[in-house]
Amino acid sequence: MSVTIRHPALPPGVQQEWRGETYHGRPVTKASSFDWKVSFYIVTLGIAGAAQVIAALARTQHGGAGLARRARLLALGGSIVGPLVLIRHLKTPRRWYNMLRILRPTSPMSLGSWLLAGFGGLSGLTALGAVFGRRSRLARRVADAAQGPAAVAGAGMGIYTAGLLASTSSPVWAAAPAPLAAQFGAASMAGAASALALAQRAAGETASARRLETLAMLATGVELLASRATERAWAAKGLERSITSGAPAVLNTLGGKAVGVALPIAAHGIGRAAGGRAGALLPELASLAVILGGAAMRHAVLLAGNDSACRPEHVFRTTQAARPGGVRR
Amino acid sequence: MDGGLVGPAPGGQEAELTAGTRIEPGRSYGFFTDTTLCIGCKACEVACKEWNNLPADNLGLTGHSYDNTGRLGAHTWRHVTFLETGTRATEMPPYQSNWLMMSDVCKHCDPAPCLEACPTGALFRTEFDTVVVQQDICNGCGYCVPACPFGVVELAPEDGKAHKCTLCYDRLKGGLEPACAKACPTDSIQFGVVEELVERAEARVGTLREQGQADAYLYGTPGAPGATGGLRRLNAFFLLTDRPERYNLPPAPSRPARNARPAFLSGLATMAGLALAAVAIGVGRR
Amino acid sequence: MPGRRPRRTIPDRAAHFLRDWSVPRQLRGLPEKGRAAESEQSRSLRPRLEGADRVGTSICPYCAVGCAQLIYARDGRPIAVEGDPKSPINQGTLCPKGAATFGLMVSPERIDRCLHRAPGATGWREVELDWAMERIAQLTKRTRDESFVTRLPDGTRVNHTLAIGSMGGATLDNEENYLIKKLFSAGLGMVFIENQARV
Amino acid sequence: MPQWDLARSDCILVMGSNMAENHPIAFRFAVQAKQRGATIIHADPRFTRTSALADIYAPVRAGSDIAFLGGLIRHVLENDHWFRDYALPYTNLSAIIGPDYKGPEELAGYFSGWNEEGRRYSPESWQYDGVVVPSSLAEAYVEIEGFAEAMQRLHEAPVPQDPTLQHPRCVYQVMRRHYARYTPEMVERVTGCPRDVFLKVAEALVRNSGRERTGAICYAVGWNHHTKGAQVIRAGAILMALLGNVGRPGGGLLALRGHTSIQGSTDIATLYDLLPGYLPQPHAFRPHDTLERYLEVETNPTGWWNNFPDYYVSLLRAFYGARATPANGMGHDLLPRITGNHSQLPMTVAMDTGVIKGLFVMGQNPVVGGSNSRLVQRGLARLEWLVVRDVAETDTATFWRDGHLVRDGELRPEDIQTEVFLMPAALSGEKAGSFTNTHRLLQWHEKVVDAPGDSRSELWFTCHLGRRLQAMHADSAREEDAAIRALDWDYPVDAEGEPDAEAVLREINGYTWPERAPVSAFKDLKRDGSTASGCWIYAGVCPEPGRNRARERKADGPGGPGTHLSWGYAWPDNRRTLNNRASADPQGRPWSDRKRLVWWDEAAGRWVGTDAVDFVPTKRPDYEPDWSRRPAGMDALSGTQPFIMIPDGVAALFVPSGLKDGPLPEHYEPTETPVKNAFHPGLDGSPAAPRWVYDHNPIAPPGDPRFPHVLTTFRLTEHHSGGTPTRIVPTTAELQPEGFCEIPTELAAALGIHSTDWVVLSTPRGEIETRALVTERLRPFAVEGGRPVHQLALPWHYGWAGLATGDIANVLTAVVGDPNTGMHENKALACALRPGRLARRRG
Repeated sequence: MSVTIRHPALPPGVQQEWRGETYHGRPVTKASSFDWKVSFYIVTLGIAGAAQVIAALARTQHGGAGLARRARLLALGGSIVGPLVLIRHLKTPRRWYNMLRILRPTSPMSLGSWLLAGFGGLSGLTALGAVFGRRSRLARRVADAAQGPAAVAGAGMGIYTAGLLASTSSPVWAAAPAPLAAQFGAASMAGAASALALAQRAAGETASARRLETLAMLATGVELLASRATERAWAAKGLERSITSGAPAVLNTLGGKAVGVALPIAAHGIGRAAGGRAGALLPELASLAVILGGAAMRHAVLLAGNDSACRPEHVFRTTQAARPGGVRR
Repeated sequence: MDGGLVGPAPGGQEAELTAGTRIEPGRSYGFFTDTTLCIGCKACEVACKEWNNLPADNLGLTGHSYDNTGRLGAHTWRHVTFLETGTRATEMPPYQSNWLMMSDVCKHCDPAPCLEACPTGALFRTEFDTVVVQQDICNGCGYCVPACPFGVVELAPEDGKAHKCTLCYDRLKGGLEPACAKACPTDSIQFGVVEELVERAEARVGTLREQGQADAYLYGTPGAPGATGGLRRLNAFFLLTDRPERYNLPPAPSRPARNARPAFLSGLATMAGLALAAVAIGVGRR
Repeated sequence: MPGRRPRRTIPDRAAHFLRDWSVPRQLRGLPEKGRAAESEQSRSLRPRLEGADRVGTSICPYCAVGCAQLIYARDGRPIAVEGDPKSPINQGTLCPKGAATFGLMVSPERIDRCLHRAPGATGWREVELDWAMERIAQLTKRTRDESFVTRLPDGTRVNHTLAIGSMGGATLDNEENYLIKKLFSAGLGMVFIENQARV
Repeated sequence: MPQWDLARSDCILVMGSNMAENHPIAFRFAVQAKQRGATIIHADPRFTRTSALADIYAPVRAGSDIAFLGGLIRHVLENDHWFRDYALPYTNLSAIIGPDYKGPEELAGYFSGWNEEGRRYSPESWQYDGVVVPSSLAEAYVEIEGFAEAMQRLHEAPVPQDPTLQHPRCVYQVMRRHYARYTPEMVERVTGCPRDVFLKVAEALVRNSGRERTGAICYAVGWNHHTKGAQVIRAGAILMALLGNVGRPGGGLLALRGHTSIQGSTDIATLYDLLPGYLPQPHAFRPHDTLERYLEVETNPTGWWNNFPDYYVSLLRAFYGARATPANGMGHDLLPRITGNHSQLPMTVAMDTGVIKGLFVMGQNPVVGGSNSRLVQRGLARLEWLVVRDVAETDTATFWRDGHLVRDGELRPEDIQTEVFLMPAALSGEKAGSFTNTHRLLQWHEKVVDAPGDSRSELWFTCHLGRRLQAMHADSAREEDAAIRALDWDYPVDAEGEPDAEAVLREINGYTWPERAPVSAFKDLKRDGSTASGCWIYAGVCPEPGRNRARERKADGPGGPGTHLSWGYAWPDNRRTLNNRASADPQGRPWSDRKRLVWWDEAAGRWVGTDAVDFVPTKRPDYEPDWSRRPAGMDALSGTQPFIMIPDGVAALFVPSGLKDGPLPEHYEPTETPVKNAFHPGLDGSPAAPRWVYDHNPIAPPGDPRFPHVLTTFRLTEHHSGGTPTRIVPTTAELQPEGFCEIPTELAAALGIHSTDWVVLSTPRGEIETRALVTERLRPFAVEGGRPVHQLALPWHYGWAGLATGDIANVLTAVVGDPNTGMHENKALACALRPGRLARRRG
């Protein structure tokens, strides 16, 4: 692959076309230290965030109290477990609180930290409604007042992690910010819907569960479309090796696509056709698959990004011409 | 202190003697690394490590020409690249050629992707317009590492914090030239006020082209390769004579933070759409 | 890297966090990328040269170019070695070896006790300096006494011993070379005296 | 020339040196010269970091330097490019050589005077017509019948010369005949340097010669370390003299030496054949038996060396103080006599053969740095005792534990009966004293901190060892102990017993006897015993009480003049550029405004300028000796003879005395070489080169097919010599962490070798294993009808001690040397290469 520098110009004497040379094959950029803990956080908080959106919808619907309660508890659970795991990923975890030392608008991680703080707090408030709502009017009111903001924050939680990864110099992460965020958001929604579908089934609210399963499948479809766009962008930039080899390939294809998309479609299809005993188990299997598949997809993206950062040819391919955009001070 | 044999005149700054510049808060300081003057001696690497008390990486013999420190990282804040590009030549352009050597360093970008990524404010812009990781703040989140388009920042395993060149922040506070630039035997590394350095560097390119080194160009000054994609300029910039990739530099890096907006917008739209769909499906109804 | 500080208590940390918190400074309008983010350590930072209680001029111990150095010390220990900006030779600069002079002075590989290896021994034994000096003087005398020749059989004066040699000098001071030559040659009659000038 | 003066050069040829790597700060001035428009040339077997900064890189096969330089000399002479106004008066081009001289062009590679039996030359036929000229080196005496009397003719008349240069035996014509063979074609054939590249080098040097321009050569041990090292340097000096560069700003030869005080340890020689100040150590087999006889044969009749007795007697006074009396020849009778070559190479053999039983090693690492390292290690294992003084465990100090003999299973530590002491030493900031740098500049370093623990300076060690030994011999009446008892050894010490280094420097400087008042310069030294001086050339460094000029630290400002006369102290007499009378034309005027340094000021009646004048300050340019009065010393030199240390006052292009291998540089192949000598079929190596061939030092014959490659050794900027002071420092050790061998790509491809692969190199002395570094920076040389000769290159810093380790390159090298200097030949030898590792390696 050869690309010519268009902007800005090199002196005429210098070879104008990049012919794939690297510096002894050494990496240009550095991979992040992000590992499964970060993926776990992305998945967990994605589910928790989308759960608040669903909770908000449920609160507006008659008969949605049970779903809302479960969604609020799920959100609270996620916003407790996720950050605990995330703090373990810090290399100096005892300074976790410095995440709130400053508000840095250019840093998706800083924004995310404040968002998480807000979301966690709001989820705590909405959880008041879930736990004490039946006994305490105050708790109910507080929870309901918090629900709107919690849903907005939740939507943010569901997608900001894609922005976080995209705002780096890892070629794979940075290749397609918009599709990647759509992918992550849809996966968050699919995950939350699936998780709540399982909960609703366990609580015996099968009709609600079915609607959630429908939402999950719709979201999965969106995720599939978005992932096509992302993968096309990778291929267009010559980055596909990071996702078509090694662990990311397995996770993306086997996990993200087979388990995350094909399996649920099949399970729902068979389940709805078969009915009966399978009719109960197969949707549960499908929901589980959606959650796991979404997790696998995001871990695949995470690992592919780390892999890509270590490939000098990826970095050079994606920096032959500057992307348009104004200077920001 | 002993006698009058040492140190600058009272009230003076050593940097005036060694770099011909006074160091004052409020101005922008940086490095102009002129590879045509570089002899690949690695004095910068050693001076940096001795001053900053950095441990050896001990990568062993790499076989990559004379580069055995490999890369910039948590313990290596100056790194000299070596690439043999035409060492069978006999007549050569003036100054360094045919065996490319460049003392790489943190670019102290403006704006700085690592700084823009840092969620704690550990990374900040000093009164000298340099970019520093404050070790009493950093919590090792590691986000600055993939943010950097040049692979400069790294987490140190032993203390769990991000490290990189500080442009000798402590020395600047005391009117001392950064250790690498002070040591550099051939003044390949020049320290000073960025605007003055840029002027000097542009004049140098002109001189070199006149003297027969037609391939000289700047990397990292406004409008040049390296200062691209939202990076206005690199406060540590370079004079090169071959394609940037030969020095392991991306020819047209971009400021990664500008990916956030399209991602957020697209993500939120997706969430909103799915929420609407959920309403349509009737999620929440019993 | 700076040494790890003692572990702090939670109230300590909270107080420190609040003192160093950037958000209020941000709200006051200080730039979020600059002053608002500045930490306590940054505010009090100074170069360690300023902590030196003694500075001396030195000359680089590696090659013969003769670069002038400044050695900064505190409490009797070196804290930094830098090029002397006033030298017309190096003008403050140093090569990679010269820049490592501080590292040489404080090298973890340096020895600070006399080591003695007895004939046939498989390891070192630490010995007192005075013991080593006396033993070396005795051995020197013994070997010299056994081997000294005043005149050759034909009467030619030689005044020498061929049985003791000395190597080294090019890394040493002029004054040291002078005493070595004076003692070994003019005093003891050694002729196998050489340094790195030929190698 | 002072290093900083290089910035004023218009053309710099770096040859026999990898200057940018091994003297980066000196190279700083080459870069400054480049910025002022100079041309930088690097001639070397390897494309190095120096080559990368050069304008022209001339590849030269290792060991062929004289062929290259001889070609340049021929180019300058045949094309009449020499600087006539300079070279005719200031060199011996016009001197007439005696009728018996014949050169190698006539005698199949030999000069006249060859004695096959003794394998040495007699220099009788090399003399000027009718005059025996003593050497200007340490040893004035040469073995010529009636030498002392024959040289007295120098008092009577100028040396015979023909200023028209028509005389067939004048040096000019002799040199033209000699170098006629060194055509560009021959240069290409022998050195492998393409003819056009060679000619570009020649043109650049010629272009930068004359009144307005000067050129310089920077060299290092790449020139010395050959069996003809001294002659390589002579060839460079001849070239510089012909081009009129010597003694002028930005011109001449700069020797880049490798250790911080290697110049000082040559001046104050811890060398077997020299006393301090380049006075010859008395020799048992020369007419040195009495003081009178010694002075008679070693004192040159003319030139500055005529003052020799002042310096020698003053040295004896410094050594023996009150015990130097007329009865013992002022101590001359006490000094040891040398009986042969006692330099490092024969020393290595003398250890192995059991002659040497005890050894002091101070700040040196001969196991790594000595030729034929296995032989060195055998020798160490045969010693009764070994004292190593250094800052860390060196390879030399641990030979009995980690050495090759133990590694290879030849000996166990238990079998080695050497008693070893390893004593911690002090570094420069931990003791006070002076170093003399490569351009003769004495610079003082202060004691800033205490050395750790029991670490002590060599000053302390030597002083206290001397005190103990004097005490042991205090009551001895034996004749053999007279010298140790006579030694003047009363140095003041401080509370920790550390001697006062400045007191020692004051003795080196010299003082009156017995008042001990400092002498201000060597002109004050006397031969009557009324002065003492430990090293006459250093006289003036402590010219008055309380003043130590080595401590002075006042450099010139940007306004100049840039000779920095108040920064340190340059011997002799603070002169920064030697022979600087030559910076003015014969009439005493600067050659040009651009190149002024010293000149004759008629009004003042003296030489003036920006440097201290290296000439008799008041001698007029038009002064001519009055031969009717048998002038001696400086009186016998005219006002246009700037080379005052040479008996006839002019640069000796042709050297009548002082060299053991010929009066003119001639190309010979290294002792071990895959390439036959194209100049002299049947005579490959230098015939006069000494070699110590025996079981433990075998030598391969020239062209030995078992050793088809040229091997050269080199140093890296990241390491220092024997390696100790960089291999023990983490920050330098990691930069070049392991030994390696540079292999040209073509040879590597043929043998299937890739970078970092293990390879084994072998010579008749042994084998080593190391890693490959495959590179295009080494190129095959097509010599002798196109057969490619490959060169391999090994950095020799490594050993087993410290943080950066590797096998010892010097296991491969041989104990063979230069006849003049005794230096080894480690820059060019023959070797074999194979991929893989050594089989014998244990564990």
